[in-house]
Amino acid sequence: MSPGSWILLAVLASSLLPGLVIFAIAERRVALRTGLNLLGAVSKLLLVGWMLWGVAHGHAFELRLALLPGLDFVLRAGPLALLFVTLSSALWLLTTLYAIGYLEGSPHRSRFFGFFSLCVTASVGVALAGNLLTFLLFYELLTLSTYPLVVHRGTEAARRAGQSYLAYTLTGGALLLAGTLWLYSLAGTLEFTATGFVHGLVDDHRGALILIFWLLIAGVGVKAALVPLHGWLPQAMVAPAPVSALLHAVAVVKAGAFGIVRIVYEVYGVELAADLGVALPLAALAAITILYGSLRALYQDDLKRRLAFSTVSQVSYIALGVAIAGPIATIGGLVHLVHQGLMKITLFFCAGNLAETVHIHRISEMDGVGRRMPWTMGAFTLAAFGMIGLPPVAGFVSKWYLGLGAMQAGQDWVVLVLAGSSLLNAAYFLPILHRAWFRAPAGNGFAPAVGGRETGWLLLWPPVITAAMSLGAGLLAFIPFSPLEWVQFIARQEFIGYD
Amino acid sequence: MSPVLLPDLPWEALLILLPLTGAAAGALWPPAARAIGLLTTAGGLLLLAGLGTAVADAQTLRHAVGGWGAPLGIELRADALSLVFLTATALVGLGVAVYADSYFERSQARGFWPLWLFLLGALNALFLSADLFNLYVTLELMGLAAVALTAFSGGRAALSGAMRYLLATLLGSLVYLLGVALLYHATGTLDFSLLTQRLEAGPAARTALGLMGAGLALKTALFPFHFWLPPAHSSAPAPVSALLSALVVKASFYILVRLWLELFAPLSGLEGAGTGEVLGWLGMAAILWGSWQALRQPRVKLLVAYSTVAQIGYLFLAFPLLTAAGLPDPAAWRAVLWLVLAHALAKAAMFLAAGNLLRFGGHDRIPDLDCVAQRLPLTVAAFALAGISIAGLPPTGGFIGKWLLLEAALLQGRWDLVAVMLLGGLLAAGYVFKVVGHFFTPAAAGHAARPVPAAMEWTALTLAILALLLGLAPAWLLPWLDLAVGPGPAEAVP
Amino acid sequence: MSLLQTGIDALLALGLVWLAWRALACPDLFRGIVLFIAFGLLMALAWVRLEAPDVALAEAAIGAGLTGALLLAALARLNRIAPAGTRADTREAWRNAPALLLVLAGAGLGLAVLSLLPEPAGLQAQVAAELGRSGVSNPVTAVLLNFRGYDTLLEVLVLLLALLAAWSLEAEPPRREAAPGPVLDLLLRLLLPVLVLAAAYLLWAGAHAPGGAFQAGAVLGAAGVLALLAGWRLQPHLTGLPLRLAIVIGPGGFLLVAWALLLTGRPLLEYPPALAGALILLIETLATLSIAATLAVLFQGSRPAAEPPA
Amino acid sequence: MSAAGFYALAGVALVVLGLYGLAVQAHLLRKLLAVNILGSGVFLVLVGLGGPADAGPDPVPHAMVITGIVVAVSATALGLVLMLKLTTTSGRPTLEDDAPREGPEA
Amino acid sequence: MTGPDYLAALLLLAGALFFLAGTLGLLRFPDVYTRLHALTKADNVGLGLIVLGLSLQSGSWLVAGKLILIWLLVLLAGASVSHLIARGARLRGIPEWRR
Repeated sequence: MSPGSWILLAVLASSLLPGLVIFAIAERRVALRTGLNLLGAVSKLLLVGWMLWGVAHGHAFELRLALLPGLDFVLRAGPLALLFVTLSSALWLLTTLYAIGYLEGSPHRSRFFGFFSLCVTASVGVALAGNLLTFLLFYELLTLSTYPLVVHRGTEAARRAGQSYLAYTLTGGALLLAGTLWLYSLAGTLEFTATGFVHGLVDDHRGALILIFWLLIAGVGVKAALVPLHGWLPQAMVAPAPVSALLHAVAVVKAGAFGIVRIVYEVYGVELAADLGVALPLAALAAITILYGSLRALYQDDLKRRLAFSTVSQVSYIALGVAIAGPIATIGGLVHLVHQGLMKITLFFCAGNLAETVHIHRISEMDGVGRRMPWTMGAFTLAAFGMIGLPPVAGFVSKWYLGLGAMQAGQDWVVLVLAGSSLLNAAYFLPILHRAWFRAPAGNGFAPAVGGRETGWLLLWPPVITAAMSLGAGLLAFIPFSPLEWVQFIARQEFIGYD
Repeated sequence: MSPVLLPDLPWEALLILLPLTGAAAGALWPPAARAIGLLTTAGGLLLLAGLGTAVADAQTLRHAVGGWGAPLGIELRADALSLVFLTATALVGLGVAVYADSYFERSQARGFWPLWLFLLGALNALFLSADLFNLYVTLELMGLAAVALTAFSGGRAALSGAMRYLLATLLGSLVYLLGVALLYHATGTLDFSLLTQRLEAGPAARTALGLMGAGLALKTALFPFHFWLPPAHSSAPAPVSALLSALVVKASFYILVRLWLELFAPLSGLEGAGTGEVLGWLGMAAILWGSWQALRQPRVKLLVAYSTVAQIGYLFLAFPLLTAAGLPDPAAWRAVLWLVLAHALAKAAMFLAAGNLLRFGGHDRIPDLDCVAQRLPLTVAAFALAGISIAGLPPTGGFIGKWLLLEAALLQGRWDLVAVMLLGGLLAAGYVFKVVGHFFTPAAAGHAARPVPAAMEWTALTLAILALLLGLAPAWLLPWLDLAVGPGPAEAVP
Repeated sequence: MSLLQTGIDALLALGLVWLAWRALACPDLFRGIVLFIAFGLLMALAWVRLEAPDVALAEAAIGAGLTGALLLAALARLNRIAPAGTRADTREAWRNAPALLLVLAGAGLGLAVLSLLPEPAGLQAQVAAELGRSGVSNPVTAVLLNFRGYDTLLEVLVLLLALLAAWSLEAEPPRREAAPGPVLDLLLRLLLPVLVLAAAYLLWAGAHAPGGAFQAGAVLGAAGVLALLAGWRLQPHLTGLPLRLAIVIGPGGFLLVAWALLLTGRPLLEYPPALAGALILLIETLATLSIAATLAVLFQGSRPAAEPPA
Repeated sequence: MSAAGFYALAGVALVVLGLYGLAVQAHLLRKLLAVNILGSGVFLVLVGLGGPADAGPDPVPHAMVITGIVVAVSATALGLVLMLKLTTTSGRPTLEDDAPREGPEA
Repeated sequence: MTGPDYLAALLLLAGALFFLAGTLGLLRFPDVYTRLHALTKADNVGLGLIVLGLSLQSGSWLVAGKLILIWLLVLLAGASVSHLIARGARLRGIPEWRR
């Protein structure tokens, strides 16, 4: 174990240990719990920053522990892993702040924050996993640690949502397990490598490899909410807003999308995936998901459900970018991992603020709410513009690279999908903005603001910050350590010869 | 191991004598039964450590009881395989003993301790015996102790379950004994190693295999012989249910494994493969049927009991897996031993947790579990963690066991086994989370809650955490299992 | 072997099967039990014919005698608890399904048995060779108490366990039955010394002739059963520790011997040759006491009154 | 066939009878009788198979059968107590069907 | 065969005859009391004759003494048990058989 490898454990421990301790903390000891949470989140961010610096300068962090004969528990911090880790850690800090504000005075907060921390630990583990077994371990851990958050409210609806969540994700996990084992029995290794590790098998086991590919994709596709595996996501909306943020932006959906990236690039390799004829169907599936999700979103009146279907649609941009299998499209897909996270978390924070402050859950109730909560709706508007793909917000950058990459790879139809999706995005976001800003409030108006603020600081600042970050990621896309720059750094490693 | 630390004691003999003597002493002087019970159970763990170091040194320890040696006398044998089962016994036993100390009221406890020590002594004796008839006696001692413990609470369901269990266990032992009779007269010995040398394929060996296999399968509650298990295991007092599910069914399975690995599978011309195939099919049926039934149960303890039926099925999946040479596949057996350990710890934890729920709410109806997640957090954690291990989800011992078994099945191209295991895992997750989901929801009517002593919550959680830790330590533990199933017995036959 | 003897054996074997069938099939439960006792006595005869006199004694005393007494006592209690429950015409629903299967299985089993008959293997030679070092001259006692003494240790523990289990259940409160009159009492007074003497003889003879602790214990236990039938009860001050001591002393003494031998550095239950005879006699004596006490208490069916208050 | 053979085969027949009784009879006392008859059958096979060999009877099966008889009487005693207690609580000396147990505990 | 042998054979046969008669009575007599009556004949006289015959054959006073002891015990037990059965039957109100 190299000395630098301890940092990998430390990154995991920075959320795992506070989480475990928080379970044991009495409900009323708010200050201690908050302190621990923030200490963990900040120290994780610092550790991640250190690793970013190191990886950018050519360092490799790797931790290897013997688990099974011939199979190790491997954590490795490469550029791709760090992309997801950074996203998760940064958004965890913000989500934690938000959750502290959101859940103020509500019961069972120790349980909530404990699982919240476990959940982030698992998603960081998913990101850092150096082989498919380690990935699988954290992937399932993520499922298990999210479940208590989904059922947190303890209502019958929450219980059903939890059952449905597990039914989908555990079935996905079983498929992933089957694929992983099958692959292991053929290849004898599960180590992620930059250009995939299954080349040698293609002559003898072509059919098996194709089947395994779809097993693995189905496994991660459940979390990535690929149609038709997306059913759990809208149901899970019964959970509190911070949990939705976590599901959609920080951990779960992202882990699925990230899994697709890992499988296509580092298990199979893009060339092999194209050669096996699996890339195009995956792209098509992603395209279908994009359009289907947008269409369904159009017809939702429940704000969170509309956002959920929007996620179904948006996350598949990542899969699409990956499946197109060209370097530029890859950049578009990967950078959308970050951009979508920033924008979608903003939207959920805002939806949570509306629900928490003025008890608005439906779009039809949103008339004139922009006047009551200008900052919140401002952030919402910015993020919605990003989702539609208007420049200069981050979403534009993703779509631009996706379209460019598709054309470069000779897949012009993708541009049509992108255009159609953008139109649909506009069609389901613009009416919301119209209602919020340009219509008069119905009836008696909204509950008055307390103390001159539209809502609590802890509820207000996180969406504002993430909205600013979405804008920044678009405006400053070309400064060092911006998401785009980092993704190009990754692409240089995945595609030899690209610069 | 260094003789300085541990003197060279007859660990096997002590492991058997200590609990049995404790039982007799507890029967003689009931007021001291509790102290004797706790001390001897804990002492067993120390003795096991001694035995472990000795086995690590010598691989196989033999102890000729009475100094005669086989075939005239009885021999005790301790090797890695027996150690696996003894370890499960000692760990679960200690946990359950601590739990039972709080569970039973004072007057009841006096009756409990001698019976428990009888069970412990019988289990230890069984895992250490190398003599077929001696195994019969230990089986009976164990069976009667288990029946007595099942009926201990005296309720109608418990009595009925115990009666059914008694008849099943007696039938199983007698059928086993009939097989022993055939083997004895075919070979003139009862000792395992001598039998390995002398037994030849033929109608007697085949019939003996069938009889012993059937008798032990009945005692192990392999589908379709499982009919007695759910009523007995669900109606017994919680600590007893834990012992029954975690240890007692494993004891007859242990004998079956010994017989299979050392006697019958290596016997060429016995069509061992056919028998293995049948056992494998029954195992698969057990997984699907048991899981499905568990999913349908309205009460926690019944659900957990049916889960045992299903989990026993996994243990039988190794029988059809053979190496290229037609011998038992060590990789598969290693996985099964792992599952034995994982299941023992997790299932004990689940039953203890179920006992806490039962005490807390006065019932264990699943839809009426009233917000226990916040009132009994440790119990809920224990149940959930153990359940995750039972369902074979990472990062638990159950996952590692399932991974190893899946790997072995895949390498042999047994997709049927793989599919059943995956499906069984999903069903298991289904029934575990069916319960866990209700931990968070409030029930329709309020119940008068009864406090649960901390020791009862912590023992359940400790066992569950052990099941979890098992998932983190495979690299450390696997060599032991390799020693237990490795090339040893199968290839020792000339 | 003469034709006559073959005929007797064949008749006996058939008689066993017939009695077993009748015991299971006859509609009256009481009659079934009586037939079962007769079956046990016939079994004892079969053991004699198989040159197993020790087993014959054990079968007659325990298998037929005490088991029969236990069954009859249970039936009598059952009559009190649920008078309608003694009808035996209740049957499981699937009454005829397994019959054919069982017959087939039995045929297969019979064939396997026949295949072994020509040259069965055994341990006669080894037992004979080591008999001189065993401390006794009756080979069955040598096997039971020395060569396979460990089995016997577990076995007396099984008996103790059964009693503890029965006690933990407390089937019903003890009730005083009507005294059976002076004749039984007189018989008992005459018979008791004879029975004790017979038990002592069996115990002593076990070392060199058929007999031993189990047979002796059963005879002594039968004396206890008779006494219970005659309405005799233990004095209250004897039902606590003294009774428990009588019950535990057999297995307990055996265990203590095992510990003592282990402490002298010997393997489990290895007797020093010089002491083997004496140790076996000691163990058997204690076991006889406990077996007798246990069987008698089991017959009574409930814990004797006057337990020390919890 | 030797005399011992008769007894061994009679033992097999007793085993079959015992199994049949155990399966078919519902009354628990009958079931216990059946178990005892089954046991006697096993014991007969155990000794009968040894047969009267030239070296005299084999004492080891004899010892095993004595052990078995004691175990059988212990088990029978426990079984009888259980039966009585069960009858006291349920009113019937039989095992209930599985059906009621599936439902929630009354 | 010598004289005592013939005598012994005669005694044994006579004993067997008593047993046969007793068994017949047990099977054919109409009620419990009459059956008991038949049984005791077989037990007491039949067994006595057989014991006598066997004692003649044994050729040892010790064995003969043991045999006679057995007879005495059976006499004692048989009488007591018959009494108990009859008493039990009376207590239960089983009526005597009348033609």
